[in-house]
Amino acid sequence: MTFAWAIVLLVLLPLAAAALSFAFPRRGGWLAAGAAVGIGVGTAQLIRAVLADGAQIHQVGGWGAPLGIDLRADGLAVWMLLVAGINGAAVALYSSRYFGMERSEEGRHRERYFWPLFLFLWTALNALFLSADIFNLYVTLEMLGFAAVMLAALAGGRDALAAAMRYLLVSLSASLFYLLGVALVYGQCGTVDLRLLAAQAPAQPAPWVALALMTGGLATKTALLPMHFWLPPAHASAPAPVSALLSALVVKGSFYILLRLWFEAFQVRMTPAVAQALGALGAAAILWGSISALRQARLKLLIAHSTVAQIGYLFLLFPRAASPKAGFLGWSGGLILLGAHACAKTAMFLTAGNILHAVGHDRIKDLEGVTRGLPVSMFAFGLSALSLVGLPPSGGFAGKWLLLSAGVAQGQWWWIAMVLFGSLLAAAYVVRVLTHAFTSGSKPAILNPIPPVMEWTALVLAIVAAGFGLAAFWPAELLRAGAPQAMPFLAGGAAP
Amino acid sequence: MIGRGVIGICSLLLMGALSWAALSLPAKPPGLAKASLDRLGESGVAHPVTAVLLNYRGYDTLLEVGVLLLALAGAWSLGRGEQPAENPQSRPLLLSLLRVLLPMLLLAAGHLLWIGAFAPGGAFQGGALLGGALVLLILGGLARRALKRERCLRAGLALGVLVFAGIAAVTMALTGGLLQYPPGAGGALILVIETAAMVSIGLALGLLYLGGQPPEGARRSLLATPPDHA
Amino acid sequence: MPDADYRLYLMASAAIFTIGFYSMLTQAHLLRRIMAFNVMGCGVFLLFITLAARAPGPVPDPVPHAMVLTGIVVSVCATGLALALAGRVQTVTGKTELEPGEDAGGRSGAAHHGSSA
Amino acid sequence: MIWRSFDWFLLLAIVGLGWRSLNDRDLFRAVIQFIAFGLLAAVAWVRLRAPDVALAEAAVGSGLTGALLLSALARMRRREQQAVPPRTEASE
Repeated sequence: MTFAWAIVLLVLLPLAAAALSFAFPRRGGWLAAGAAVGIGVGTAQLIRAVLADGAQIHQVGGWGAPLGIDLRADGLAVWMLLVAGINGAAVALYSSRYFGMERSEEGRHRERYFWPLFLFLWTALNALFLSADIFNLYVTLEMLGFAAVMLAALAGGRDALAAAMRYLLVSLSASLFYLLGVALVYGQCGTVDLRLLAAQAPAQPAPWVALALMTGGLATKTALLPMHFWLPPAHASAPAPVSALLSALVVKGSFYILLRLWFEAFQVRMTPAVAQALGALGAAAILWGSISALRQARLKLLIAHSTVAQIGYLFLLFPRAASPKAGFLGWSGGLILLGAHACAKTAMFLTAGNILHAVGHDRIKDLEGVTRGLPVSMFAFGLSALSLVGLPPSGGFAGKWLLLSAGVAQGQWWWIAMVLFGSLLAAAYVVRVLTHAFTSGSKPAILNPIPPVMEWTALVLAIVAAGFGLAAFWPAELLRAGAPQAMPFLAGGAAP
Repeated sequence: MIGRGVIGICSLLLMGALSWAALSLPAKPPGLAKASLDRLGESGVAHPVTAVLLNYRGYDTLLEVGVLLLALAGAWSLGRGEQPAENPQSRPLLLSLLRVLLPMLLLAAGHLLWIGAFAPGGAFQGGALLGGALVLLILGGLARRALKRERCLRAGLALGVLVFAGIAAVTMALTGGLLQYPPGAGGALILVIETAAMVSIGLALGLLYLGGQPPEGARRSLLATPPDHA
Repeated sequence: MPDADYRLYLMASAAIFTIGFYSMLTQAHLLRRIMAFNVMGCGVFLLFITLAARAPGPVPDPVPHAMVLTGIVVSVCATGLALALAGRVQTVTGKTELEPGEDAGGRSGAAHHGSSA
Repeated sequence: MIWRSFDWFLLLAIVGLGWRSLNDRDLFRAVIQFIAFGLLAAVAWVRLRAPDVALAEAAVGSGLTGALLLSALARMRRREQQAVPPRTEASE
């Protein structure tokens, strides 16, 4: 029963709030606040239920899979809901002031449309994390994609519109690849339910092609190298709170489906070769993303390229968790890294928004003296950089440490070198920003004052990211509590 | 930029893989045809596709009605669209056509909605006809006043999502299951949902034709494209 | 009406999807790329419907039919949205295609910030 | 035999129209071919015993999408003719 009401709070409430905020454009902020409170309560209840009783299932309409759609909350789903909830709430709080700063007709227009699009985005994320049905996941994926693209276009400039157009075309094509895979799976197995697919463990050729199509589509949406080209322009040219949502949450939606496919529905197909290939792409993304982040002249582009690199880290989860030895270390490490990256990236983009608004530009070499004008924001940037690089006691440190431990246990030294080298590169690009910002330049050229809420929201998230390593045992416990039966080696760490 | 040749070769490989996979599927697929017919009696409607859309997989449809509203909100977020230029020569023809076509379209939409319970048809097809009717009205220049009443349009557009989500929440309170209709009430609830959804679908599909928020009269928005009267 | 030769339909679905995909990558005009998306979608729908028709029993499987109906509505939403966005792109940049070099990201930052003061 | 050749004809026409609609030089003709493509797809759905989908495809996939494409094309042509100098900012 807890789960049933949590669904109402997590999906129906934000959906209704989105529709209402479209019907009553002036009430958007309040509706979002109400939805955020509801989502908070729902997530908290669900976490308690999963920790107490393990994974929860709800059969929509009472039909049950395969005929109906099943919703499911396990440790992984609840962890993703929590990450989305924290970042979503922070962005909502920040946006309550951000869009109001511009007192023009254009600014009002933006604010009016931000709220319904934002609420649709949140609905889509929550529905995506709860769904156990690959066709239902397609619908949530489309909702997520539309909302993300239109939020990215909200900035309205030349760059933003062109980037959003490209993002839309890429996203739509990728969705069709996924849907084609769903059709093949249905033709072979007669069901689209993740758990039933896991039980069937089909070995015919069609699911291989289906899996390849779906992985291609989802990896494109996650912006895994070499399909990352659309991400930096779209993420960098969007309004700051939107950039935060895109980098912190949207790319993780499709990543989550990849985890569900490879570690649950088609677990039998998870051969070492596949795991190593995905991991190798991740490693390449770390290198390419970090090096191009180093070469950026603008802060927002630097942060966007850093997202490409950090997505690479997430894909290191595949070779680490797929191994029967120490698989759970890699699994929890990757997912803790995901949460830490989300919080750190949101904090960074929000900080970048503050800088951009305060000094009117985000050219890194002209940031001298910014720290004097925006001490809270720059402190937040420094703390989130701590987590991005992976210094203790940050969440980034905990995640990387677990990934490294898994690598050590599996005797894969090459990957360990990769993680460490990536951290060095990350240190290089954040230090570049910090040295410029902390140099006491000629004048702290602050043009516009920043509302305190916008500075402190970024700081709180940065503190979460930076201090998260101290409580890293908790998400590990959560992930273990509700691990699906299809992932036995993840739950116990024993060989299957 | 990758050359056309490389893309062509990749496409041929893709086509080969797809054909191979599709042809390797079992000739008698293990689908849900039997299961959905066996339980049709419990669904409240007699047409299997409607049963899947609004009962077995009604949750998909709920989210999809949301996607429709989202698409329209997204299009409106880009600024105001344009009233299509009128062609004074074809206008009388269009108007006389409308006089015949419009009542027929509305009747057909209602008919499709009603027979959806036991025959091909339903909210989507009915909504598509409504959307078509709205496009014709816009083309004939007859929807100008209606398009100015933005508050009503917004309410009508949101109606489908709100009614659907509301009924989902009520079913939760009554039966403990999301979209699990109380025994015997399925048919009626589905008709209510479909009616509201049809109105919203029709409005959304018709208004997407404008390519943005309905054009404003005197007051010009900053985001509007320069008005061009032919 | 005798049953169709479903293998033909399966191969046609692969061909249609591929044609759409190829044109999505090779065409530059936004309108053509939006149509290419629709053609790709049609290929996917053809696969679903053929699978439904092959189901054993007197009537086709209604579940893929419902999925395709959902897919068609999502497609038309996507088309409307993409056309509106393409229109804005043309108004602002004066072009009906995307420049290949824009990814390099020479200019960035939310452009509207420049004007706020 | 008749049905078999009908299937061949239908599918070849669909594939051919799909290709032409995406590769025709003239955009207006391309859109018209796209609409025809959608209508033939609706015939294929009838042939595959999917009347619901055929109805939706004819009304939405071909009809409304076609109308959207045509109006978008008209708008694009008009903007091209006006040849407004490209504006750099959304604001004026």
